[in-house]
Amino acid sequence: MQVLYFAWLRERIGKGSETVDPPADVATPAALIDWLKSREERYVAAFQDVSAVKVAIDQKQADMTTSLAGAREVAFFPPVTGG
Amino acid sequence: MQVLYFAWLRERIGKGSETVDPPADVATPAALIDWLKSREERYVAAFQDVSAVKVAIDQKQADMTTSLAGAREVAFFPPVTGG
Amino acid sequence: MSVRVQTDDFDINAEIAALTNGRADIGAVVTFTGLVRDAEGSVSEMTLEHYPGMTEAALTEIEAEARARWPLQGVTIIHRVGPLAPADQIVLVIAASRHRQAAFEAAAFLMDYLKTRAAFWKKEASPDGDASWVDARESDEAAAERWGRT
Amino acid sequence: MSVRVQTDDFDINAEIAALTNGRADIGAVVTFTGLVRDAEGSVSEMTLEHYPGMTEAALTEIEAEARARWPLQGVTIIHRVGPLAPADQIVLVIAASRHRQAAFEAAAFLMDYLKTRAAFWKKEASPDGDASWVDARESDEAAAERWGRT
Repeated sequence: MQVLYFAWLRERIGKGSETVDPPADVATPAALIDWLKSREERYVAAFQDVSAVKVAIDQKQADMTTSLAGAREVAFFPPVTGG
Repeated sequence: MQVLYFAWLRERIGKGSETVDPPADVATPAALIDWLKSREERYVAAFQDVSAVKVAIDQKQADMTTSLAGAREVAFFPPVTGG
Repeated sequence: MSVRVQTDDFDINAEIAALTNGRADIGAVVTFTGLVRDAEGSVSEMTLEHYPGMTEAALTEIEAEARARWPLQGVTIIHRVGPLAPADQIVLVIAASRHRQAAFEAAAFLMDYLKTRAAFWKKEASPDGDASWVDARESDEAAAERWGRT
Repeated sequence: MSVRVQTDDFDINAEIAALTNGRADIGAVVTFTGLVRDAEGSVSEMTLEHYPGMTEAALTEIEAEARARWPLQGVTIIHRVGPLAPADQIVLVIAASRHRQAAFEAAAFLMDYLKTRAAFWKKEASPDGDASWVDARESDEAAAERWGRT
């Protein structure tokens, strides 16, 4: 599974993307965040306030509780500020 | 007093402006129209439907009952259609 | 001069640049351009007549009214007169502000007021030689009234 | 292509011409241009980051939504990415329609949706070298919500 990070999430984690292989019980974006935080300190810092983090699954806006079944690309990012 | 006509009023009357010297009892645009109509047939045709005619006195939007006292320029025209 | 009545065409890029050039306090620029429409092939030429002096005064008043209602860094109103062909530009309104809502609202307001308060009249000539004055639209009056009395 | 994400600047005249050229069924063109604002001299550079692929998809979806809501003859959305300086153009939205109300509403709608639905992020660098990500504004969310759920 490809995981992407944008804006200050990318900067705090120190990379824009990575390929991960979480265990089968990581079934939602919320669970994926918990699993990432359990692995390294920088994820704890990046995902400190999850209420400020948005998620997209295969480039579609999703929720933290959306199923990750079949997902190839999961992206985490702050609220958008374009325009 | 200078009287101006625009758009189809100008065309029906056959001129864009004229200098007139109405009697003292012509005190409003409505009275001015009646006086013009009494003089020539083409004004009757032009001012057939006064509800479709707007008036400005000295380049300020006015009403048919506004006083003409001191007026130098009175303009009659249909509803505006610019833009 | 931010209010102009002219026979010449206008250049939108140049007009925007004249408002914004060198200024970093503008975040939003909204332009409205009105074009001569001929959807049915029934218009060969349009002629714009106006009331010289009174139109400029009305546009200046409309601009002042917009500046009183919204925080605007710049306003431009250009209206053409004389003969025009289908697809030609008739009118340009530009509103520049810090934020987009003020710029959008001011531009819409300027057009609504211009449509009902500025002394311009359109005459359309058809390919067969007929010519007729365009009727005022009640919807324009209603659009202007939504901004409240002044 | 009516939806573009690019590092290059855009030319408003050329973009309007691309929509309207040779067409006489368009009566109203509204453009919105967003500029890098630096009212207090605190921004030396702005950088726009985006989510390639997802941004284009979102903009295409926003365009389709606008076309479903209003009778539009043309829509253009251009958003720049990469480093920008104060007063630089960031975003351009154009809506062309027969009448002005549809063009104004569609352009405002496009911007409100773009501000809240398209994956762009702004980072501002100050002259002293500090850099910070711009916070999302609640007023943008409120502006998008006034158009109702989709």
